[in-house]
Amino acid sequence: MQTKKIINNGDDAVDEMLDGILLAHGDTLRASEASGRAIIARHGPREGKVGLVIGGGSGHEPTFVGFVGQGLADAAAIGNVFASPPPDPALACVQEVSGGAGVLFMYGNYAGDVMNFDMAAEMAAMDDIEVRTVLTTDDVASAPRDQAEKRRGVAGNFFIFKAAGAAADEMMSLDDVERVARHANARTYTMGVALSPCSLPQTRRWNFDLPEGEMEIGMGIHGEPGIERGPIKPADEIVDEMMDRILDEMGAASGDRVAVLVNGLGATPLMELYIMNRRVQARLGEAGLETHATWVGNYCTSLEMAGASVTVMHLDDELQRLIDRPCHCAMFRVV
Amino acid sequence: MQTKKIINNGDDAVDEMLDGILLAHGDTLRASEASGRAIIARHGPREGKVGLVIGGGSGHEPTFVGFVGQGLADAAAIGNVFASPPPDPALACVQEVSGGAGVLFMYGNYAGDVMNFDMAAEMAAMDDIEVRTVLTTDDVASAPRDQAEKRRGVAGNFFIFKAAGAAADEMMSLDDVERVARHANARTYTMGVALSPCSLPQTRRWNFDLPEGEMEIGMGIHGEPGIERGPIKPADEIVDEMMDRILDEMGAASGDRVAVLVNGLGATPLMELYIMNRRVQARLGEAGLETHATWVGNYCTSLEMAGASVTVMHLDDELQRLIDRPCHCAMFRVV
Amino acid sequence: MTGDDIKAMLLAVADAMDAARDELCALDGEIGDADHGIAMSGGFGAVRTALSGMDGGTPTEVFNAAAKSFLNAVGASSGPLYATAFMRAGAAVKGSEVLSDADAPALVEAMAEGISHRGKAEPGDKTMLDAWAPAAEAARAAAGQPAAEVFAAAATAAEKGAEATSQMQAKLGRAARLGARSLGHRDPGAVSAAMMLRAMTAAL
Amino acid sequence: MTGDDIKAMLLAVADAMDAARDELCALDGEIGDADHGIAMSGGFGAVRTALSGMDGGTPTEVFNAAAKSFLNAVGASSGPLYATAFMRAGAAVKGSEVLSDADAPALVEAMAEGISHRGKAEPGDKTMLDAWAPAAEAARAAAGQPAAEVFAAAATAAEKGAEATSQMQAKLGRAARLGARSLGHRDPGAVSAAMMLRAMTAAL
Ligand SMILES: Nc1ncnc2c1ncn2[C@@H]1O[C@H](COP(=O)(O)OP(=O)(O)O)[C@@H](O)[C@H]1O
Ligand SMILES: Nc1ncnc2c1ncn2[C@@H]1O[C@H](COP(=O)(O)OP(=O)(O)O)[C@@H](O)[C@H]1O
Ligand SMILES: [Mg+2]
Ligand SMILES: [Mg+2]
Ligand SMILES: [Mg+2]
Ligand SMILES: [Mg+2]
Repeated sequence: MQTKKIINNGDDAVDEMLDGILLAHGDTLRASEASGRAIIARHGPREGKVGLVIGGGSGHEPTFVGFVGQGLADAAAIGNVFASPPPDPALACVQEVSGGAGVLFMYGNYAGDVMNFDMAAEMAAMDDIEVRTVLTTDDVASAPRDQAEKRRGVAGNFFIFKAAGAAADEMMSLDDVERVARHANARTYTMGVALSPCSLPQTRRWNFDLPEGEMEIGMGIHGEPGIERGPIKPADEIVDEMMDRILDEMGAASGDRVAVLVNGLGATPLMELYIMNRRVQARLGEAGLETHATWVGNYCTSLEMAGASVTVMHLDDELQRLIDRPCHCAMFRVV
Repeated sequence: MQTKKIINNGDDAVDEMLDGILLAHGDTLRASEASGRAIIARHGPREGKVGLVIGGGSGHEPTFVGFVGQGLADAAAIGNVFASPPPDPALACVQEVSGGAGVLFMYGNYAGDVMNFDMAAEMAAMDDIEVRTVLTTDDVASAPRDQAEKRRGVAGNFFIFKAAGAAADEMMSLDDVERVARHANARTYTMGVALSPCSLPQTRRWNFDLPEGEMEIGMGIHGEPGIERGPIKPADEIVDEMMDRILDEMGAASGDRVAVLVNGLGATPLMELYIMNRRVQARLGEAGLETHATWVGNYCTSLEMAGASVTVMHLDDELQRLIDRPCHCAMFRVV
Repeated sequence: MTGDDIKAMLLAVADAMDAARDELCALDGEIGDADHGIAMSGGFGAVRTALSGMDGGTPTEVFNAAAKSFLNAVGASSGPLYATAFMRAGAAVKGSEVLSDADAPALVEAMAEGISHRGKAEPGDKTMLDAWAPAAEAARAAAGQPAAEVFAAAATAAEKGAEATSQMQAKLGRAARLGARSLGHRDPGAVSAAMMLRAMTAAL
Repeated sequence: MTGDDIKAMLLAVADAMDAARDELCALDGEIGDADHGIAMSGGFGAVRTALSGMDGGTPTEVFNAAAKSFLNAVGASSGPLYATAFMRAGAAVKGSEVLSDADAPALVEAMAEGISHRGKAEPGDKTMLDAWAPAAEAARAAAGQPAAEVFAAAATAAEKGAEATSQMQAKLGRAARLGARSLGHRDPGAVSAAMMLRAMTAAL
């Protein structure tokens, strides 16, 4: 039996979604003429500004397309579900947003994305556009600390893109935007938990098996296996496991400030996310940390997967300023 | 076997959620000292302004608490999951937001809510605060047209509250805010479809049965049975059934303007909502209607139910102005 | 019946509602929103807490305390309905420290009236009133008999009334939009009403 | 082998990938993200469309058209890997209108090199290279034999290589973080590589 989805032909899902997005948000977004999978901010790119291009597979909405807009990303290259976009839309993004000051590619650290975006960067170099790349690697569960560069990029993208987008919006140089992006990535920590699987529009079968009563801590946003599977625990215990790890990695001093994202994977109600936030804040408070800002909601999803992640960004003055800077995207605003 | 939820004790879920909400959004929201279930906008209520109090059962977040803030509702009375709040928090809301110009209660048309809010209104009258009530009845599937006053209030709340909140923010009189609220309600039409059931935190059992491969058109946001159950259809066919009914009820003339909400019930990914929006806009276009504004996302949920609803508000100049007016709520902003 | 006897009756109801919680949720799931057991057991849990913390008290004071605690814990449909029922019962025996057998029918009738007043349901609408109205009638008919007989007659009538709701089409409450689809299902509020009267009877 | 023969081989692969779509998705679901069958059948579907619209063409032109259409339809990991493989194969036989048996090993070796160059995998990392590297070796060893024999040897070696991936711990790709949990599962990319070579062989 097929999983339940409100779609037409599964092969058309991504393109029909983009149609629906452009119809809803035509005031802030448009498609590139060179590629319907290159979505450009109407009010972002400009002369002399570093262009920020993000992207990756579909199925994580509002990541990536929802974070395109003034003050955040200038464009997103959109792949098939859970599949990196090919080089062409990424190249189209570069050409649309290049303001003469260089372009930064930012995306999660996955083999397919690296190969495709690298090919696009090589093609852009032939057009004499300098493209640099910063990979996000915030998923602390996905590799040990001494191999942090192998980690996956997950919901922390939100903070890392936001900081880099604000830096570009401040008209920083490519060197500085790249420095900010690397710095933001290094100070962003995410842990996730999955409760139920997702299914692809084209197969409509469950991507993996997560039996009744069980959860998996550390599972990736495409269902990549995590670090521990076992019976579902109370919310506070789940959050404690996440926060123990995050606080340990972060090594913050009492009095330091953080930004928090409690993110739903798709099928988990806001009620549960806010119950998690209650414990997150208690743990941060116990550690003497000050929460500067909190976001709670579905920011980086895995189709209809149930579960959630907690991201903490360890702020400093510069990151705080950049996180606070207004931005106007179709699916996210800071005012 | 229990359904999977990230909660602690089910009986504490609502209060722990509110703790988490206040921790995340303390700059815009606070709890009344008289009742922890009365959530007040920090920047909304003021002298001479009609106070707008909304409310109802929990489990529909961001409805109701997420729509409290400057320019929208001044307070929300929060009940247990799927249960009207008792009179006390509603009365506390009235006392906190009364600016001398009267208070308007707005909530969905459910027997329990009516009884509890009416009791609160009677108590407020003893304090010499005039409270009037406008019930929302936007769910066109829930009663035939000649009994429109018996219909349930569902996702259309979003538009109806928004219009009334903007009217109060414009410092309209109680008479006028009430008129606007009734007018907004009369011009707002919602149809929903459910794909899978939800479960209450206290029982952790599925609330109803919706077999593999089946959907139910017209199901209510607490799982109240709808008008037609059958095999899942393609997105375009589902939307067509909804839009046929909505367009028929609305009776708009070519050239009229509308606002659109494509709302997820909790477990349905944005991808599917945008695919629906594509068809919604096509149907509106065929009918010669102009879409002034579109919102897509989870605005009125039913815990982890999968499904979606489409709401169309038939605008006129006044409603358009009110819908466009800026508001600043914890979980919703217009800028 | 002293205030303490009324307390004992209400505490017995609290235990009965805890035991029936899942059954009532399941009944409500068929035609409503699956939470009636939560409302009843949660509401009477709050009554239990309030009455446990209460030293002495007249029957009227006990009913008023029950009304208030039930309402504030529950809201929903049951909250105002039972809060009004208890306040009416308290008002019906106002001034008495100890109730006689002759007060028993008045208590049941007052509760039924409170529910009818608050909910504005008609008999046959498929609500808890379809248990409470026949219960009141049976209690009235049993006037003159010992209180235990009066309550027993009311409970039996309520059980029959609750049973009969499965032949009714809902006109009020969440099930109202079901039309013919509500046939064949008992109304959860009517079923819990019968359980309540049966538990009260047993506690006498 | 003319350009049309190459087309026939690639169209046979497209049919094979359609047939294996669900199996490859299921394999990918065990250690990856369950979409490898979609990528391969979608990618070769695009190749089919591109080649069907192509009139004539040299082997190099056919390979280049396949590379471009596969890449643009798919992205993912498979896209750049096979696009590079096809471009290398096209480059290896550049200038020839008709390929001889002696060109067959060069084709397989070029594809393996392309995959190795693009993916930077080492043998034993549990990727499609663990099918392509032994395939290239077997093709080289079969040099001098008819093209059909060369491809058959490559396919057999790739099948063995794919089988052997179940004993490997993943070092690259989505499965890389699985460590020992990837043991016992074949790599989906290696399995589809073997199917590809087998379909090519059958089409010759
Ligand atoms: N207007 C009414 N009059 C009398 N009883 C009512 C009325 N509306 C609802 N009820 C009763 O309330 C019961 C449902 O109670 P409950 O599930 O606790 O509340 P809710 O409907 O708010 O979820 C119904 O089974 C019915 O017996
Ligand atoms: N660096 C690499 N070198 C060679 N093959 C790789 C590499 N990374 C991944 N692969 C292959 O790609 C396959 C997965 O392809 P696919 O599922 O289509 O893409 P994705 O991993 O992006 O979902 C793996 O099974 C593996 O064989
Ligand atoms: Mg993939
Ligand atoms: Mg309820
Ligand atoms: Mg109920
Ligand atoms: Mg894959």
